[in-house]
Amino acid sequence: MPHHLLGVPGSYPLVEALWLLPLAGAILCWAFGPQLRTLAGWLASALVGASFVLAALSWGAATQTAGAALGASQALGSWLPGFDFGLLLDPLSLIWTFIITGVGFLIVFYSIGYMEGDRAYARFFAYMSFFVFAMLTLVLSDNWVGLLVGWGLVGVASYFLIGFWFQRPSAVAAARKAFVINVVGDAGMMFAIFLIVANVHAIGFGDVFSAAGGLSSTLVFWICAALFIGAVAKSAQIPLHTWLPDAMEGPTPVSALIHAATMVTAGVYLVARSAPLWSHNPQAQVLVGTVGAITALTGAILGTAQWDIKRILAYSTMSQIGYMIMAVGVGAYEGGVALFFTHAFFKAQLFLGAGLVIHALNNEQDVRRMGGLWKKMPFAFWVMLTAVLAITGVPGFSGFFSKDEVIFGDLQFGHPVLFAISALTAGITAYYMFRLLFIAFFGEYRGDVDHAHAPGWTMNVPVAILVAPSVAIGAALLSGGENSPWARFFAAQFGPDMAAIAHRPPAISEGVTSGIVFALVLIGFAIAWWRYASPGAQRDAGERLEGETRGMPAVLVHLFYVDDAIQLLFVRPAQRLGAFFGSIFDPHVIDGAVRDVVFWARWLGTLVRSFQTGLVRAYALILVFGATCFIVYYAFAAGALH
Amino acid sequence: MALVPITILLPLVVGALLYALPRAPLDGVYPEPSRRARGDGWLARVIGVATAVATFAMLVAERDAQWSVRWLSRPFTAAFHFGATPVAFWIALLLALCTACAIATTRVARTRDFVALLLMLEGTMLGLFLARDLLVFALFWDLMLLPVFFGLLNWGEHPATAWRYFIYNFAGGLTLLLATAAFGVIYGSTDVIGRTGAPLVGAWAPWIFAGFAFAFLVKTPIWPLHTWMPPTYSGLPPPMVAVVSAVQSKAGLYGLLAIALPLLPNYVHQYALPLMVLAAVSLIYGAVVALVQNDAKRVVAYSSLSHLGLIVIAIASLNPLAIKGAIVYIVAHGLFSAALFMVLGYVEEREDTRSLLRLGGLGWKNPRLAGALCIAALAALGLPGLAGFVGELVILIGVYQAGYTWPVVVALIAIILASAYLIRLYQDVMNGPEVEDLPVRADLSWVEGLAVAPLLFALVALGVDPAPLLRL
Amino acid sequence: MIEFWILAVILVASAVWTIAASKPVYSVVALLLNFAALAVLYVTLSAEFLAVIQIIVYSGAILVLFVFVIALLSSGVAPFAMGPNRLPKIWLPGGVVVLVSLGFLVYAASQAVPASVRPPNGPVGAANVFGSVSDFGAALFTVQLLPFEVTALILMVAVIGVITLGGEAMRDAAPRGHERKVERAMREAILREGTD
Amino acid sequence: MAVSIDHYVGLAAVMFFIGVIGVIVRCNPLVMLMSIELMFNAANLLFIAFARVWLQNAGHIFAFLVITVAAAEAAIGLAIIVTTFGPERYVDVDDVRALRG
Repeated sequence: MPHHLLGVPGSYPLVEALWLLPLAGAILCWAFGPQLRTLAGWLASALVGASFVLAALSWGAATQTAGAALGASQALGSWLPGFDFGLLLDPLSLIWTFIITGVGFLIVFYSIGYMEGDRAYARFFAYMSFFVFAMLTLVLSDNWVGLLVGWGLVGVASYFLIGFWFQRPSAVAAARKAFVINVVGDAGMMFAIFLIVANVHAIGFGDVFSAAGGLSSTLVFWICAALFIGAVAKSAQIPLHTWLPDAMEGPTPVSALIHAATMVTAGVYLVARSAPLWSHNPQAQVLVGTVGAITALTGAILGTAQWDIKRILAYSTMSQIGYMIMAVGVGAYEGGVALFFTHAFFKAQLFLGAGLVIHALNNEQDVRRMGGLWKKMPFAFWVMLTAVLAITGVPGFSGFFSKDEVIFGDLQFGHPVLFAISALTAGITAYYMFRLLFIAFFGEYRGDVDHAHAPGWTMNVPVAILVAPSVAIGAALLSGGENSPWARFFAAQFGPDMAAIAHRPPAISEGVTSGIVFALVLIGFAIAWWRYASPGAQRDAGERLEGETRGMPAVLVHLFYVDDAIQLLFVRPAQRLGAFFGSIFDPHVIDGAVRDVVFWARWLGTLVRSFQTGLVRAYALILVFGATCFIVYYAFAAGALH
Repeated sequence: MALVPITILLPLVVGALLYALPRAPLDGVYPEPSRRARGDGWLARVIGVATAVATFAMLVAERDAQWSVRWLSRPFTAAFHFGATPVAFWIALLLALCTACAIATTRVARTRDFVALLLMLEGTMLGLFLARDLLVFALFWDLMLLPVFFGLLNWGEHPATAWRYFIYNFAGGLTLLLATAAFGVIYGSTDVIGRTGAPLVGAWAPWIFAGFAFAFLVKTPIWPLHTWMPPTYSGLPPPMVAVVSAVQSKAGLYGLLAIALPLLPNYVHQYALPLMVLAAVSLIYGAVVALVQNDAKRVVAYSSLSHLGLIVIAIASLNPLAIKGAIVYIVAHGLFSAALFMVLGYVEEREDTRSLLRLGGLGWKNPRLAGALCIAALAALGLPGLAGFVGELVILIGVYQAGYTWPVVVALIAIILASAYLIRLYQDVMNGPEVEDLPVRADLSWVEGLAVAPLLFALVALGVDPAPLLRL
Repeated sequence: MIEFWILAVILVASAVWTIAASKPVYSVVALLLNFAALAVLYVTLSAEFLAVIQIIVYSGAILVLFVFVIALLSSGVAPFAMGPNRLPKIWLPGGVVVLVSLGFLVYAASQAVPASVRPPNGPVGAANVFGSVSDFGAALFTVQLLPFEVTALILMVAVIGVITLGGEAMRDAAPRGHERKVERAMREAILREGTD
Repeated sequence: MAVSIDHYVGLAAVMFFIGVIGVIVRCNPLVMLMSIELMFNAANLLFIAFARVWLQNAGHIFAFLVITVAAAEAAIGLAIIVTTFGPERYVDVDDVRALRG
């Protein structure tokens, strides 16, 4: 089998350092936590920052092309023939590396202030650094097993961080749920790997992609489907999304980094990375696109019914990832990755802004107990406002460009229904994001914290830095259609795959779809304004919110009953079965059978025992009888008797 | 060359000496022993660890050596023939390591006798794994039951457990001995382990296979022959259960790999499906039962049932890749189950309970203990990057390659269940609010830390680079 | 010919008397008669050494032992009782078994090919003749040395057995038992609580 | 009619079975022991008769060994009788049932 090179070997050796620096940070913070004290935060951010610098330096190496090879690769070692491990830096992994190390650096830096005074300060940074390392493993790996290793490690890092405050039972339960659901995804990916190895006898992306043309389309569909189970679990897609809102039990920087910017987008990365498989399989595309679109819509609808500021953002994340998954599913890889890229900035900004508010209000997360915060915390207000404008897709802000590209991608690749769903979702997104902004920052303050304590500069500076890209990076990179810097950057990566997808040019242009979407956004904004920010709504805001809480439809309160269904269909039966086996089957059926053997042995013993009378004379008689039998036998055998 | 028998004899002799030497009379009772008794226990532990480390070193030094003395010439030839096969080498290393780690933190009544028993357990099991002769293998098979039997009888929670353990396993030993004798008579020699010879066929061969298989499956154990295991594992003191679950449960699997597979491949092939069905039942059965157990040691016991079922599936698939994976997983399971039992033992010593309903919130006061339990549990649930994952992945790839899809699906479901019960185990012990009525004792001491560290380190090392095991 | 029948009648009669006697001492006397007749029969069969042994060992040692025991047990108030005769209880199965066996035996013997007794290779009492002491001794200490040594072992075991049985009966039981109880209690305490 | 080996066999058989009947019927251990001696002697008679027939002194040796064993057995048996002889002053083997299962 010809080895298809995905990268130029050995052209950027520093990639190993880039990869391992956060691990060093994690080990140092973990081992020397008590000695480092507050230095742990600085150390961890420094090492993640250094990793970011190395990523920036790799720009040239990662985008180089040499024949069929794109980017840089570095061999690491091999378990067995066919099981070769290595690192790969190409445009796709470079984008993710930028976000992981860049946004990661800002958030770790922000945590220095946010986590101040925590009981396990150093441990937090150990986990955060470990997460960055795990996420880098995931995106830098040049094969599916390495990717799965990263996949599992980010899962466990996420588990640790969700359950970071593990004296809270809710955090413990949330962590457990997240972990188990993510293992469901891991199992799906493992199955994909079995399919791949059994048919291709290799695990490397390059080997598999070059062999993909020879595989039957059914097989490719099943590989894609199995991989997608992993993506569904990790990226909180329907129906395995329920862990993500619960994951907000973790500290806010964790929510910003893991459960908004990076880890939950791993599913997007997976589909984009496997583009050569998806591009040749329309069924797989429809599957992924549909799941993504439904998730986007469901997340948005559920987002309108939440009161916890982080849960609103969590459902918004779920919805946005649904967009991305839909985009990479239908084939709009550039668009999906672009939305990931911009979303990482503005969603991190939203979470960190929310973190400023929560931090200031002594861990208050219920928006009903906020209100009028723009006067108290103007900085947080501006941060949140710009981010909301970005996420809702107001023209000029970065979200506008990326979301446009995603929504238009549906039409471009021939999925009008998905287009309709995603346009509608854009309107709902505007409604719930402005709802959040209006309830929390407008009107009068409804809480009981007298003076909010101001965050230090270590928290404000990273947030301020994030504002710039979330406002401007879309315009800078994504404007210009086919010739945008973004499109040129990814031309070599996705060009052949996107060209392989059969599609007709859409009937309407991108400008028209932008107009439609923007109109829906305005409608969403208007409803939010009317319900929460108009002078009439402001007057009796407290009662109105209570009324809304009471009048919430049960189906939204119970989050479409997904949790209950999982509980009823899987968790309970497994527990019942375990209890039955453990306390009925084992002791009664299996041991019962053994006891039966014992019973019969004892019965036989009692029977034989009755011969053992203790009467010597009886024994003598039996002896004589036995001897006689022998004599008779030998007499017959000798032929003496006939 | 001469070191091979010494490797086996050393722990036996040191153990016997420790047992036979005169001891202090009744002065002081655990947990407040007298100074003299404490000193006696310390000395025994130091000697025990030194002995186990010495066997480890001898194993490494004499990796390929063999040693043989003629035994029987009629009705078949047999020899006291010892020498590690490649698989046995790793299991023996695991055994020496686990024994050293277990002895280091032994804290029971009459420490010296217990250390002596552990050393004899090591010696008999080394004899088993280094045996190149089937008859010697069968001999040590029965011998290795005795230390555990006496351990259960004297230190266990209930004598009935000891008898249950002994009768089940001795029944296996009996069929093993009968099968060995029949094998020897038909084959002409029992000096066959690790040799390439013609496989055994003929009218008696299926019965011989059945005898071997029964012994191996009871020992492993496989559903429905497993009911001796949960009480044994929960009843034994932690140091011994660590060794038993880590290594003794591998005797059956090693038998399947080193005896049944090379000598009776036709029958393994013929009975692959029933074997696989039983193993798959064990896999799911152990997992769902572990899900609802409230005794921490029972959770791990049932998880062992589940995990070892996976190895049997691998062997029954007869796929070379799956068998490579099985070897990795044998070692990995040894490491993580030993670590789990040892750490749970530390927890029980500290809190006087191992009920998941009573424990909780230990993580704040005992971060190192929590870390150790966490790594062990993560390895057990197959976290990528740790050795358990490598074993699972390679096994399942091989099984799938061999054309079996349903066992793979069953195994994946069991992996999901494993994550659920092991995370529950960890969280119920370490996480949650701190429990009022649990005594607060010191975190992992340096001896305890040093005792589990090698196991955890090996898990990480083999998880990153399992090549030495995969290339056997 | 004639001596055989005379001896046979004496043998059977004395044997029946032995098992049917009403007092143990009568049994012993009947048995003595039986052994003496047997010794004579041995002489007719050229086994003179064994005839002598029969008289010395059986009559002289074993039967004296019996008499001694009877005397020992009969000393004191009441004479040594014979005990019940339980023939009526088991006569049916016992009788059937014995008669059937005997019938088979006699029948089988009558069916066998008759072989007459050959004359000896020398006069009774001469040296090195079959059955003489020298002939017997040569065989006993050469070819049959190992069985001879084994009998020594058996006698040794018998001596030890008798000493054990006698010792047990003669020992004063009460204080010894108390000592044992204390010892066992101490051992159990050590087992239960340990020294470490 | 000359004396043949069959006569000795028959005589030995009769003696032996008288001994057997004695063991089974009598409850006095002393008489039982004596019956056993009868059986020994019946066997000895056979050994010696056959030795005479074949002119092989191995039969004599065997008879000699049997006498030795009989002596040992009598010694042990009598010792047992002495130790089990209770205060009721007569011995019935049916009362000694320590071997009952």
